[in-house]
Amino acid sequence: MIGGILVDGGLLAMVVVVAVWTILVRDSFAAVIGYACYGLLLAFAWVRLAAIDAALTEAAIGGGLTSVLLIRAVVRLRVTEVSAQAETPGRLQRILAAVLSVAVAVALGVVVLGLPEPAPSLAPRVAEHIASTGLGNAVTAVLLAFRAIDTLLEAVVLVYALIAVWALTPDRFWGGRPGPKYAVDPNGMLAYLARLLPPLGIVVGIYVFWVGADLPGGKFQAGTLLAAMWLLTIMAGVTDVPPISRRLLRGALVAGTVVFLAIGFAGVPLAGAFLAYPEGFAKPLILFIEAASMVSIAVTLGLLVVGPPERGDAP
Amino acid sequence: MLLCATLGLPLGMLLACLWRPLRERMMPWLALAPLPGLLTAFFATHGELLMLGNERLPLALEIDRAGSVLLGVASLLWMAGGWYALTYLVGKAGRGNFIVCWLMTLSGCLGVFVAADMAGFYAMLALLSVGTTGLVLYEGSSRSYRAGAIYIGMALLAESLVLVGMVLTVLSTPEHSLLISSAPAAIAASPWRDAIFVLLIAGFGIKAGLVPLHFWIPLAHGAAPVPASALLSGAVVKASVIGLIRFMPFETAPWAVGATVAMLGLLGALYAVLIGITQSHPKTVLAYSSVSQMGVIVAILGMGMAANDGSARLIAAFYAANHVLAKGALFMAVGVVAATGARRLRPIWLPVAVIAVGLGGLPLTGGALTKDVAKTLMGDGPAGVLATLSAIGTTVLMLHFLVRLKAGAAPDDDARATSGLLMPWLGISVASIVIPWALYLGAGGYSLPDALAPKVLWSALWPIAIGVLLAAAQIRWGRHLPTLPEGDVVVVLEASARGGAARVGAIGGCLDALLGRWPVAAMSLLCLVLTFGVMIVGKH
Amino acid sequence: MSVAGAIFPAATTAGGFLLVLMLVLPVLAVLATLVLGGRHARTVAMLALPSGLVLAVMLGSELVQSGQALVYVLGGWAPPLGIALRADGLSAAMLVTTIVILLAVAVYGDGDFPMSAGARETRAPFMFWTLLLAVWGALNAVFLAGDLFTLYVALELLTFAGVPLVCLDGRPETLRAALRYLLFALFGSVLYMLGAVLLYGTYGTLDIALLAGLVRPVPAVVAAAALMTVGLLAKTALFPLHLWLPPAHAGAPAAASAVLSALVVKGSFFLVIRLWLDVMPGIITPLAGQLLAGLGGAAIIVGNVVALRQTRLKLLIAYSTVAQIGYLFLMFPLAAGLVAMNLPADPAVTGGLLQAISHATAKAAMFMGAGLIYATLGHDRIADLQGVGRQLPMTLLAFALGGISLVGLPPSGGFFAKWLLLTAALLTGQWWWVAMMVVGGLLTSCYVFVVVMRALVAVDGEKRPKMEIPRYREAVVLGLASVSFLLGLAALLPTDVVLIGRPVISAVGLP
Amino acid sequence: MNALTLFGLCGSALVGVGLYGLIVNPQPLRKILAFNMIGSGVFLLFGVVARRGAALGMGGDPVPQALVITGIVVAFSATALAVALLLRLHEATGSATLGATDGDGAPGV
Repeated sequence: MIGGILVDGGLLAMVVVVAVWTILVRDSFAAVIGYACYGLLLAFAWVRLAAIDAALTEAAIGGGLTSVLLIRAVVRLRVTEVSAQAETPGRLQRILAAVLSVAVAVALGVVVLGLPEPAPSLAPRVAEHIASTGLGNAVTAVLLAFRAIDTLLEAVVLVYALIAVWALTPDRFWGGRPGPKYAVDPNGMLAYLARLLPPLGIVVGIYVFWVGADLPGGKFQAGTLLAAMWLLTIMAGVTDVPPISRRLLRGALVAGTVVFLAIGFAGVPLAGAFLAYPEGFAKPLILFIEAASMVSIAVTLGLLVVGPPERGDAP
Repeated sequence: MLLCATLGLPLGMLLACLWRPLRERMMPWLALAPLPGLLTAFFATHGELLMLGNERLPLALEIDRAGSVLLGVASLLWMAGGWYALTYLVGKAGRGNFIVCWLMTLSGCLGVFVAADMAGFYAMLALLSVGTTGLVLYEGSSRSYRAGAIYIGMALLAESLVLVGMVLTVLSTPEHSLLISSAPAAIAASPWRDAIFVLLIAGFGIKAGLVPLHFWIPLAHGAAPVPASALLSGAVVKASVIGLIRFMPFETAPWAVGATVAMLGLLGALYAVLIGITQSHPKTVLAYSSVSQMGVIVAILGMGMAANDGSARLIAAFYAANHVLAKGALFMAVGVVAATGARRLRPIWLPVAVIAVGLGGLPLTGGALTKDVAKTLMGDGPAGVLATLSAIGTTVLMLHFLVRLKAGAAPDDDARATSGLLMPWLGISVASIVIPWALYLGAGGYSLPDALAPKVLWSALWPIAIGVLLAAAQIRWGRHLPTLPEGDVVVVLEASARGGAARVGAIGGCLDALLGRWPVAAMSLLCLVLTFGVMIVGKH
Repeated sequence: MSVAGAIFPAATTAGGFLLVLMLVLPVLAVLATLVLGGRHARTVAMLALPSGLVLAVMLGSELVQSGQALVYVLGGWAPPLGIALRADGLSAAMLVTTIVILLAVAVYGDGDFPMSAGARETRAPFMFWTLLLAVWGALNAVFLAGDLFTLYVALELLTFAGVPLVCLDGRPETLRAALRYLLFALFGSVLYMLGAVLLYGTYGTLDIALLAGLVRPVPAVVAAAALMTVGLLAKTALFPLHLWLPPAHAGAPAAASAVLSALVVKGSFFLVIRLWLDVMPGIITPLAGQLLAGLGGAAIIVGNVVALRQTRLKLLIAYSTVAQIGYLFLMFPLAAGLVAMNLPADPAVTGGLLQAISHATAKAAMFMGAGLIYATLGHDRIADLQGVGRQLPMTLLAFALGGISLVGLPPSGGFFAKWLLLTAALLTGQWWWVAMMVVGGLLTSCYVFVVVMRALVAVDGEKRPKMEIPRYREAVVLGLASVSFLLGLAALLPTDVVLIGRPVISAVGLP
Repeated sequence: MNALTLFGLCGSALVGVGLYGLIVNPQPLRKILAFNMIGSGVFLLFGVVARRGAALGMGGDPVPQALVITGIVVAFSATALAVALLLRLHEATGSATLGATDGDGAPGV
């Protein structure tokens, strides 16, 4: 027990220290690297909270993809660093900001410590109803059955975000390919990895997705993994991003949501409600939705990372 | 039916104006738009409520005696004005705008006389203000721009006060009734009685041009084209009179309220005369005379409240009706004279003089009749003295007007006003002499000997005589009078308002720029979080 | 104190499926534009929006007939485990308003973002149509969701649809405005999320109706209320958190500005209503209500004063939005005051909602009108608007009618909103808000007057317009302004229809 | 003092640290980073809430865990959009700041 607390305490202290350093360090590149470490540490924290699903997501998306995104950006923004730093607020403002932030954090800490005992929980209700979904992983059951509308809207969020990113395309590149063309030494390390890892990644991804029904894992984690593999091949120059005007690409983007909606509507006559699953068919239908969503999520996440088109549609 | 048409015809014509071809052909018909109003005044049954809305919003129309007196004369003036405008505006640009604003003002003006619910009444008041603004702005000069801006500002301020007063009134009625007929009793018994008095009297007072909130009248009535200023000074300002007549609880009002209102009105009436004789433009002189006359009308209402005498309603309406016609005729005369050469002026000048001095109470004119009737309320106390003083002042002012009018004759000595200007003017002039008599004898229930009693004649005559003497003195030595700017106090107010506005604007701009900075905005956000948190915790 | 839990039926009601359709239709339309490609985006929108209007009207009439809120329990899983969609009078009114304004913007935008059949997909038109549908989908989710977390997702949808609208034409300064907007909105949403976490930690549910029956003033709930409220205020751009609004709304293309100013800020405002009137009426103190309305009052003064200083028409309209947002928040202390006096909160709630709707319609019309003026003159400098009255009479009339609604003259929606709010303020003795409304109306009239006057000044000779404006575009602007101008007459409809809002609006949780 | 207390305090601290960064760091990229940090702090608190609700053999209340997953994805989408916007701004103007006082962006069509 004491040991556990010590481990947790050490871990969390590191998290906070890295966080403070990340915010305070002058150089933005260092800050981004700090953030990547922070994400990784945080994933461990999630493991310690016995939330493996969240840990996987945090590691894959919060730590992984976000860091890739930020690193790409910070490299491009290097040239603006000096002029931007000149706008740092004066000492008085910094002190005031610190006082306010500390006040909010302290108040929050007090409030969190005062949360009621025994804690309210929906775990019993989930346990009561999970059997009817045929799933073993309670988190998946919540995401795909009990609160399916959240998950549906979340898929829509990804689509919206991608549309918004694409809206930033310079007019002349509309319909073109996102991101720069990566030309990497075909015999280099990255290209080697890009050929070696993806098959492995895809297998792991599909595994994560498959077990997600019963064990920690699922479409987000798997989709992120696939997206990462895809990005790897892109950055290594092994594959190129398709032009955003391609019909197949757009089809892949919406496939998950469309399948989700279709099964949702099928539930109206078959199971009596939108987003309800017919008795006994819940698990296969959920797996089907997850499979379609996984593809869409992988494509969307990947495209979100590479950003709006920056060149024409010529390969 | 007639009630509906009173409002429906002008509004319908207004709607028709949305279509350009109809709008261009609307001008000749303007004179007919008030016809249903006139018929209503004569034939509609008093006190019959015509409901148009539902329980939540009981839009209703009704006409009472005071209302029908004012509606009748206003309709008459609107008809004459429409006719007059037809000729006056020949060849001038922007007639479409004029027609639209004319119809808006007309609808609003007649509407306030027949509206029986507060929402409708307020809507008509607002329509009237917006239309009037358009009429004031019609000439498009910087003078009219300034006048229009000040007018709409004051009008909206007045309406806001009236609105708040009306909401309080509604809340004071047992079933939150919107009907105006339930207002007086509700106000008298309201827990917010004093607030309602202040709000409604201030609001309607602004609309009536009560000194010191009168300054917009000389500006607006001076800037509008002649037919419009005739209507504004004659008919439109009477909206405030009907407002006070309908809302004020004459029978139960406290003495102090009535006395204050009366004193304000009478002192204002004298003040306006004093400023008016320093003015040179005949329309501005007339506008100041309107301020003065409106002061007297408000004073009549005030005395009625002080004496808890409900007959003040009709007396004020009678006084106002005379003013509607007389002032309309005088304003139109300004346009007629401006189109007439000095040599042909005499036949026109004479009736003008009669009507002008009639306002001061020349025996046998409407002015004398109204003053005679008003005397029953004014009494012989301070109010009576002030009223007599104001009659003397009005005589002086009107004689000053006649002098200024002559100076405004057409440069061409042989010019002759067209019949399109002459006829409506003549019609209203005749009406302004005949109708007061008809009302006095018919509706008022007085008899001819009442009016012709030597005592009455004498009491009307001596103030006029003094006025003539004073006017002669003014003509002799009047050059030493200072020339005051149009709108007198407005100059001071404008300067301080400008300074204040600049300062407030600068502060607002700085504040906005400060909050536009990210750290400031973000920190104010956190401050708000903490403040809200503390405030909510604070109580529990 | 609140009885919302009892008012909202716990199971799916008749007509509940309409809620699902309202939620899903725009989403499907967005997906369809994405797949079918730019050339069909306009077609999809022109099919989806009118059907949306039909659905919204059906939903409204269903609501009137049943006289109670519509509920759909998704997947058959009742809250707290599952999620329910709910529509009361507030939702229905906002759903209808949204679709009407979007239809008008669609017709108007057709001129700015034409799509010729067979041509290659181009960015701006494709994005315009897609984002229009996207905003619709997000707003519908905001109006229908019955769960605070679902509402968080819906709010993010709204932000993601709104941000690209700001920089639709890709000019650098609009990119900067969009970034400011996005970052500040994210700041707001993370605070909202934090509040939701605390609520869940206290009660184990985020369902609005269930929470309404549970909330007590314990520290966590108080903190949640403060965090969520301020987070939403940041997204609504209530003074002093309005830094992002003027550049964003003034910089966007006119059709986008109309959507942003009329609708997008109303999404988060709607959630403030939900939170204060449905979820937490029992713990909000009078002082907090006064503070919220105090911010609104400051917004009215500062927004209007700064609007008067603007030299560009679109910035003036944007600052007017800052001020008008302030008006919306006056309803909270008034509603609280009425409840404290054991009176129905109807006047305050209806007044606030009417204010929101009439501002939405008026402001959309004004922004679109400003767009037409810009297109005709090639600029929108207020000092040089002479001749607009001659060239664009319908547009100027629309601007004036919209202005009249903002000022609050009868028979506009703004007038009746003001009447109701004044009633509430006077009944509860909060005369300072009466003064605020009066002063605000006068300030508003100043800039409306200045613009209309300037535009009415005739110019010598015929100015050549930079671009001929098709009549239908002027007509749609005028139509929308007329809706706002005549909205007050809604009170004249036969009783049963008038009561559309009444029972449902009074059923929003205030006893 | 138990472990969950530490997690709760850590989450609160992360929110505070992130808030400070969001206010003070002038570079938009750092603001985006700070936003993510606040977000992760909030999620961590949600994790605490989930863990407190452990029951019936479940390591935690699965509902908040699911919400955290959704939240992380939404936060990522927001980050991606913000970064794309920032890069586009940089490309178009050469600068990458929010501008201290340029509240008056020139209005568009």
